[in-house]
Amino acid sequence: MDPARTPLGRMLLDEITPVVMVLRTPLVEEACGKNGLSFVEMLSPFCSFSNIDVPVRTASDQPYRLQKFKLRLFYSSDIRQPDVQVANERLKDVITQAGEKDLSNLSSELPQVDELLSSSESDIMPSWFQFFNKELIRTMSFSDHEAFDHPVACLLVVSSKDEQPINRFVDLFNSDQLPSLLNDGAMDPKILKLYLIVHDNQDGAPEKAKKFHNEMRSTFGSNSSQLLCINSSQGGLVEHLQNPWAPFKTDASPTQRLGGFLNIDDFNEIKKLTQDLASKHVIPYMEEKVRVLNQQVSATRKGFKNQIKNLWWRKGKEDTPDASNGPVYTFSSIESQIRVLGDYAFMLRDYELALSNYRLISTDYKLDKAWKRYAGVQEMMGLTFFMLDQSRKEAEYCMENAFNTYLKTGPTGQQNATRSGLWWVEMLKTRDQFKEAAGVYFRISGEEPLHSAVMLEQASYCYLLSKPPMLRKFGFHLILSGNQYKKSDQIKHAIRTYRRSISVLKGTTWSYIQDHVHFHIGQWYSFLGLYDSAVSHLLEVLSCGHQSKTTQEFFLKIFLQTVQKTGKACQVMRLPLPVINSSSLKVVFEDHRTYASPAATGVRESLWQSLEEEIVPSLPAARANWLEVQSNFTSKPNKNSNMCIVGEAIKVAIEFQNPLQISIPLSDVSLMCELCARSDDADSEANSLTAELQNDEATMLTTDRFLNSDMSSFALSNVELTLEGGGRKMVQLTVTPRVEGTLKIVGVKWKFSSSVVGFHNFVTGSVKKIQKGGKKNKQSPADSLKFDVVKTVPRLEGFIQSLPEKVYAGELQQLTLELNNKSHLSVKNLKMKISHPRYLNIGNQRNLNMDYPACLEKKTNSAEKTILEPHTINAPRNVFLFPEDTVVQGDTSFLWPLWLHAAAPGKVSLYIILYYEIENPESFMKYRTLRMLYNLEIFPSLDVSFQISACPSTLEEFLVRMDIANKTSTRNFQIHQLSSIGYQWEISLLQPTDSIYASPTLMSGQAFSCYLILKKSKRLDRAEANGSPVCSLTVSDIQLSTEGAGGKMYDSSLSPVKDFHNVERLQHGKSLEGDSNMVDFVLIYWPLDSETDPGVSDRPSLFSHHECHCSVASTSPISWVVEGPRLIHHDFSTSFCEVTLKMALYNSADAAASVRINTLDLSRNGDAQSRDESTLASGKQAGWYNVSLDSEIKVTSDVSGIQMKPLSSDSASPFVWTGSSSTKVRLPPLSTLGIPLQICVFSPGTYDLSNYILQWSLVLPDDQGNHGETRPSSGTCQGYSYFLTVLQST
Amino acid sequence: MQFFGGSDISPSPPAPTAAGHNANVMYMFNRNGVCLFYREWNRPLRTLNPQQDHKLMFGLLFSLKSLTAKMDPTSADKGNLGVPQLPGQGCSFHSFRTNTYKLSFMESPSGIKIILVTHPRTGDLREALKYIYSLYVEYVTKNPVYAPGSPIRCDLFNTNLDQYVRSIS
Amino acid sequence: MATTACFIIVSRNDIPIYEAEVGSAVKREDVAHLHQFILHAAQDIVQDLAWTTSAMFLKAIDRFNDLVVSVYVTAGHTRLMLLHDSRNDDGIKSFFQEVHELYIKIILNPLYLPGSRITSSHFDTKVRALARKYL
Amino acid sequence: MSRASGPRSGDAIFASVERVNAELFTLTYGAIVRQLLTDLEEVEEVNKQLDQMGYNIGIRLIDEFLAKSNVSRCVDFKETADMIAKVGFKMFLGVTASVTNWDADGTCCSIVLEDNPLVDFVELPDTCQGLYYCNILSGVIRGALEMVSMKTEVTWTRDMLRGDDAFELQVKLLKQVPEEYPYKDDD
Amino acid sequence: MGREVSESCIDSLVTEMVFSFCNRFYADKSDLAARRIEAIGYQVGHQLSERYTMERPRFSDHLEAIKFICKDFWSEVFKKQIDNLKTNHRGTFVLQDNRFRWLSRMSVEPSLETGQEGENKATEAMSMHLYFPCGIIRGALSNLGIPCAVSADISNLPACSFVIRIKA
Repeated sequence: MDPARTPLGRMLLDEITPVVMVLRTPLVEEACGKNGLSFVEMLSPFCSFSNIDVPVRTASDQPYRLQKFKLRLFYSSDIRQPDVQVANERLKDVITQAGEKDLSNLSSELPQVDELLSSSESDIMPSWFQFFNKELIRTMSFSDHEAFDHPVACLLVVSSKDEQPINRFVDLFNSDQLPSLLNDGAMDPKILKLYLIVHDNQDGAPEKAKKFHNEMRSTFGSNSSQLLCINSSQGGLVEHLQNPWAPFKTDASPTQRLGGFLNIDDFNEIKKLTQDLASKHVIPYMEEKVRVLNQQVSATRKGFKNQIKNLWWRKGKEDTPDASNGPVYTFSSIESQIRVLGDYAFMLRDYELALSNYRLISTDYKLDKAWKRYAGVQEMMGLTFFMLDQSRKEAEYCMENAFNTYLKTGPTGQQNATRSGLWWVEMLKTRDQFKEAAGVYFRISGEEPLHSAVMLEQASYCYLLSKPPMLRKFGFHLILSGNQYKKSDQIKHAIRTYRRSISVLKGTTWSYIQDHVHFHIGQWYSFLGLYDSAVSHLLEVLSCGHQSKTTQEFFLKIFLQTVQKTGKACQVMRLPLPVINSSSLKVVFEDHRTYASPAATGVRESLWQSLEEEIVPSLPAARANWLEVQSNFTSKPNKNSNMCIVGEAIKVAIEFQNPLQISIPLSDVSLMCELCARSDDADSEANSLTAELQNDEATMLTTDRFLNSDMSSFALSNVELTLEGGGRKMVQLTVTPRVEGTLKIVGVKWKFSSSVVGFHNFVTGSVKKIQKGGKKNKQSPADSLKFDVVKTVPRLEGFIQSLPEKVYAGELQQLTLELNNKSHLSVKNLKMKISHPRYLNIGNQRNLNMDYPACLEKKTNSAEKTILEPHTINAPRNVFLFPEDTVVQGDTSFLWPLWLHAAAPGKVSLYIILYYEIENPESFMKYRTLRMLYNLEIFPSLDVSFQISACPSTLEEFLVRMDIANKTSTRNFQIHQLSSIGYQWEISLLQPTDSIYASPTLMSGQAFSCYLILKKSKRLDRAEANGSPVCSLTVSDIQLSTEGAGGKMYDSSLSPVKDFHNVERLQHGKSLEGDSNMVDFVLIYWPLDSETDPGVSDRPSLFSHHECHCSVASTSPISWVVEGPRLIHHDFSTSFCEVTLKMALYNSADAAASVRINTLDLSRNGDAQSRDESTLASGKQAGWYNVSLDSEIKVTSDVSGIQMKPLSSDSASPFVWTGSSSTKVRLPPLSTLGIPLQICVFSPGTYDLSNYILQWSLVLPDDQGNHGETRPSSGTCQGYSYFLTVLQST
Repeated sequence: MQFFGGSDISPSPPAPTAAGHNANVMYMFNRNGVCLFYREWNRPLRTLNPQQDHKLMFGLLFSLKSLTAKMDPTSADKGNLGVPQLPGQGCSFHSFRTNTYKLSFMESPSGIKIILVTHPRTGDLREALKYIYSLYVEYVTKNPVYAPGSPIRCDLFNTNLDQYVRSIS
Repeated sequence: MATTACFIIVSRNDIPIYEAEVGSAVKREDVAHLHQFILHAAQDIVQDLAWTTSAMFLKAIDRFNDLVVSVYVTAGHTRLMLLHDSRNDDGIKSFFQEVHELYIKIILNPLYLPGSRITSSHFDTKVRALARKYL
Repeated sequence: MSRASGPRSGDAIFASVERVNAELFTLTYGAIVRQLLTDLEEVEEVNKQLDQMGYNIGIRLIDEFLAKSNVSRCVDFKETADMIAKVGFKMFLGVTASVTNWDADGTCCSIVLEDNPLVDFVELPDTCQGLYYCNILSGVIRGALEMVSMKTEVTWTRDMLRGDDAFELQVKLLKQVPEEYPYKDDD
Repeated sequence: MGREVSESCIDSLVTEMVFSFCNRFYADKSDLAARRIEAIGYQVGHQLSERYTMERPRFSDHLEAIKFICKDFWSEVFKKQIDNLKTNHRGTFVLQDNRFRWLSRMSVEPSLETGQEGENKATEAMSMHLYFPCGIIRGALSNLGIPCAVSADISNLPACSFVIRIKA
């Protein structure tokens, strides 16, 4: 497009135009003053011509016509560099005014990015930028290093009222009020002069003026003298529709009427005057001047010779006074003339000529290091290129060059730089190089805050306008300028820029940026007293975990101060402090299920349900905590909401989280609820009304109301807490409905540092659903926060009295379950289930009021065995039904005994479920359950183990080795008694008690072991006789210590010992009716010293250890003994000696066995035999030899001396088995059989009758073959050694 | 065989001597006795409905296995007759022959049983069965849309099987 | 070593997922936001360049006063941005390359969800070590 | 059954089978774990599901293992456990595992992995404490063993992701289930 | 790192994943299952592409990226390249793999008695296995800054062609 039409073009045509200096007498001003105008002002509107149409010839006689043209009129007094201070003041005012204007829309809505982008440059940019820039440029005018501001002509004006106007004209010019430019020789004092006489028609007819005019013509030449008559209109009431002067009156007050006395004739006069001022004088003069100068220049400088000369000459003069702006050039100097030539040409639009001359001169200045002038020329070159609209590169290069060079030349240069910068920017803008333009703006921003603020802001808009828009840069520069505005306390502008920047910075996660912006806006707002806006912004920076502690404190301080300034207690939706962890939301309420302790609520619902299965008629599917997945809502009256009871609190746990490092105080933490009462309720409409209000502040209203009004339909708990830095706390809140209806928990509210109230809506912070096992739950969080409040029903509270947390293993304690019924209704049909009957068992009413452990003592203090009736040994029912008639009346409490047995060391948690039914039929719920949870830690006390081995000497007798170790570190135990429980088994001591061990007590860490004998009780035979399989357990006790309990014995066949014993048996998997080879042991003991470690119960109690299913069966089910004489006197002289022996076989297997006895010949059994024996000894019956020895030692002691000799001398002394050499017998299960044996002895001596073999095999029924039993089904045994001594009878 | 990616697991099938169909029927059972697969190439006589047929076949194998195990003179531990065994436990038969047909049998430790009924004159098919097993692994267990334990419906398996069985002598 | 060096990893959707002041200068609160501003603004430049060149290491793409912004853009358009006042480009380059490798390890951690903050302390220490080594 | 061609070594098989880039495998598994974590929020549940998936995989994988390793009988638990460690891990994951800590009656042992492709690049965030990242492996072993009629219980005793020096799986033989005759003897 | 595992590992893992999501977690809600599976693939692709582009310069245009997927990426993952790449030059690309590994063993019986709904179930089951690779491709591309939609077509097994539509 035509450069002249571009903004820059217009600017240039406006600014770079010939200057006319005006000299006038006061009377002239007076005349004009009548119109409220100065002389210059009066003329100015008529000095710019849209189509003046003057023919001009270029230096090279190319004709062309000027259309647009403009003259700039200045009083001589104004033709000098304006004072920077003043200029800046003016600029400042401009900005401040603009700021005031903006104040209105400060509180308006933030502009959005997209609308910024859509809107055009003009309406993005504040309007006053243009004006500001123009003013800025003006402040650089009339510099001496460039010529376009130098007056081209001088207009001398005299009023017709002056005396001898002619002389006035002369001394007007001669008076020393000429501008410095003319005086100090910067420009040619010989200047084109024009003479004007002004006549005020108010002073009468213009004859006198005409006369003067003629005189002037004669003196100054005809065509350079003019006459102007003004104020032709009488009364000065002329109205001007569009007032031409307005733009030129900076300080125009609208009331004052301008040009009141000027009528249309005056207008035309003035127009004519200026018209031929321009066309007849100024332009021709300049044209002429250009021609003349051009000739001179070409004479001296064009052509090769001249250039060389010029060059050489400049090299010659090395004396450069100051580097900054080189030598002083007088108007007569060729350089000045070239510059003038260039500028004139430029003003006459002869750009080629201008350019060539600028080129010429710029090199000179460069060589002369006249930097300021050089820069000036470069600047003009750039503009010329632009106007020629050719080689943009060149243009920009020149501008940049000019810019940088100016910067090199000190402070004044700075300003010039700014001007050229502005022109440069315009140039770039017209070429849509906004990015670069922004860069230039940035460079001219400079030091002075206000100035740079404006420049930076303009830069930012350039980024916005660049394609594609560079929003982040936009934001950044807005911030930068905002800072500068703040520095030059233009706070309103600062806020404006910052707020704009938000539009692009909004939603970034660049935390520091966010904080910076919001914090400062907030601060500034509060500075302006707009506290609400301030708070709203400060809120954004509250949760700044990433900032340093000090910053956090600072932010917080400012925030709270601002809040105080607002005066009112401000309520904030979504207050970011503290952070509320919505996913942690956990609602616990009690419908038909109630909880004895908070611990109990923590347990998974599924676990409770599994326990409840047998108790509860039909398992309803309400849920204790809505995060759990549930599918079937069948038995619910209202599908999508839960149930709670009037007067029973709903507990809500929610996690508060403190993102800061500083601790924050919270108070009045409570729930926000809506309760819509049933219509038949008293204050229904009030509540239903609240229920309708859905939006936030509505809820905060209602909640407030409910908090204060004590007759509200529900009660809320109120919590205070302090969150440590970075801390998180679960907060327990409750709401207790007081009337029936539907209750909705809306959210939570809290007061932050007792000044700010924050709200959080649960539904808004809804957590996403878990999806387990493909099951989708149909409930939204909102539903799960809705409750049907139903009429009150009785609720039992229960606990176990004095249940210890820590006990020692084996301890047996009596406890009491206490149930309290707070309501007035009574409940019935109590049922109860305990998860671990092994540890906790239910007693019966009887032993509630008997003293323990005395009640367990046996009546008769004898060790005789008792028999357990079969029915007592069946498994303990896992659901305990309280007696039919048990009813817990209202407001009463109910006791029931429990037994605790610390069965095994370790931690165990006991779940107890109590079921009860409500005793009025129309109650909404038929039943409720009470869930209790207790955790128990059990320390090891005594470690007991039993080892059973068959005893060879007698059948059906076993040796029991009992090892006891005291595992505790502190406690000593008194071993009291041992009971065996099993089919027909009977325990007894090997020796009398006192001889077993020194003391019957066991110090901590001490261990000991002893042997006992276990034998079949005789009653077996009878049982066998009548063929019925044995099915009754017998208990036999032995007292291990005479001390303590007054030698009393405890009866293991009484509950609770019996019950726990049964559980123990079950615990080990096997059925209660185990086979008869199993025997159980119960060891009863108690702690000796009453000194106890803390936490552990010290109530009088027994300890019992149960060892179950000790198998008496040895590896082979077949056992036998050879019975017969040990010592025989026989007279061998008469005959050999026949000895008959009896072998008693016992089959301990539950299957019939066939046994074959092979007697071997003595000759054939050699050392191999004995080796077998030894292996036999070491292998099978380990640990029984020594015992059997000392049990037999009395018998054989006296003869041992003799008997060994013959053995050692000749082991081959002959004896033979007589009778059948091998017998086969069939043994029915669990039976004994006697087999006669016979040997013949031929000589006295001691014989070992162990040379026989038993081969046995069990006859297994097929179905048991695959049991994978460890016991073999067949085997072979060596005979035991049996020593027979035969002596020669005398 | 590209499908095995150069893996030499599967024994290359014995070269077909006489072209033509020696195979009559093939069964495949899993450890639970489910008939995963039944395919017949040549079975003129059909008396029973499939269920009974499969059941009978499985029963035959089952008892035969336990019998053979029972009669095993070498092994020390005799499972009682009819007492179920672990797959691969004790001894195991791999084929028997009647005057009209030959039944070859293999069982993987995972309890997959492959039964191939062929012309009585066909030779030792143990390797062949192994190969069929590897076909099963490749085209059935590795078929993403095959649900373990369900009857096999994979034509890739069928085609490869047919092609191979045709080559059995 | 650079006196000022602010290192930020920016995910494709312009979210800073890792920030560290790795310069030798003592960390000052009041410049933290300035650094962020500069780097944040610099992304406008990166955006232009990213699709025009295929080079990963774009050195000194933007400056503010005496601070220079160098960027390393991965194929996934994750931007490793460094604001620095030192001038050793190849040092910076190799710093970027090694951090990139560390970053990939992070990315490959299945439990790290892309675009979320990098919290691994191991990563942090490694990065700072590299900074000491190269910057 | 003929044991002419005895079991083949894991390395031999691994050399012969088709192999793929381990990263694909590792990352796929990782992605699955993460998806589960997001879907079923509770770590316990994730462990369970991973184990279940592993079990299903084991059921499928066992046959390939048997076919390729040419193992013809898995009756002895000791033997089988060895197989799995020496051959199984090698032929599938390309890593060797060792069997240790046999208990007295040979029904319980540990499979130890020094190297485990599943956990390359994995770092457990604090939110996932209690997660057994490799739980799928235990499932696979359980499933595979069940297919050779060994009911087992497999639990992690060491886990590198939790700072241990190796991965250790404890395999406990509960019982060996013989094959039952599936049909009712109605006729 | 040239680490490798047996192909059966990834095969069975993918198989089981699809099975679990379709039949266990999201039984009867196949759309949800599909979304999850796709998401898993997306993450994998996302990571892998980041990994495999480690030492290569950024792609300056879409086609380059797609080519990368067809060549380097595919052969890293499947040890072969895409066999055929077509595009309409308006943001749609068709990648064809003549023998897509993960489907090479997939087969159902052109069943006699299962009937129509059986057929549908089979095809649905098959299509479920396509979400994973589709997700991988989408993840890889979007990590390279190319948001797109990916679908697959298995009208003629074992060939499989993936259609990529790049979001403008």
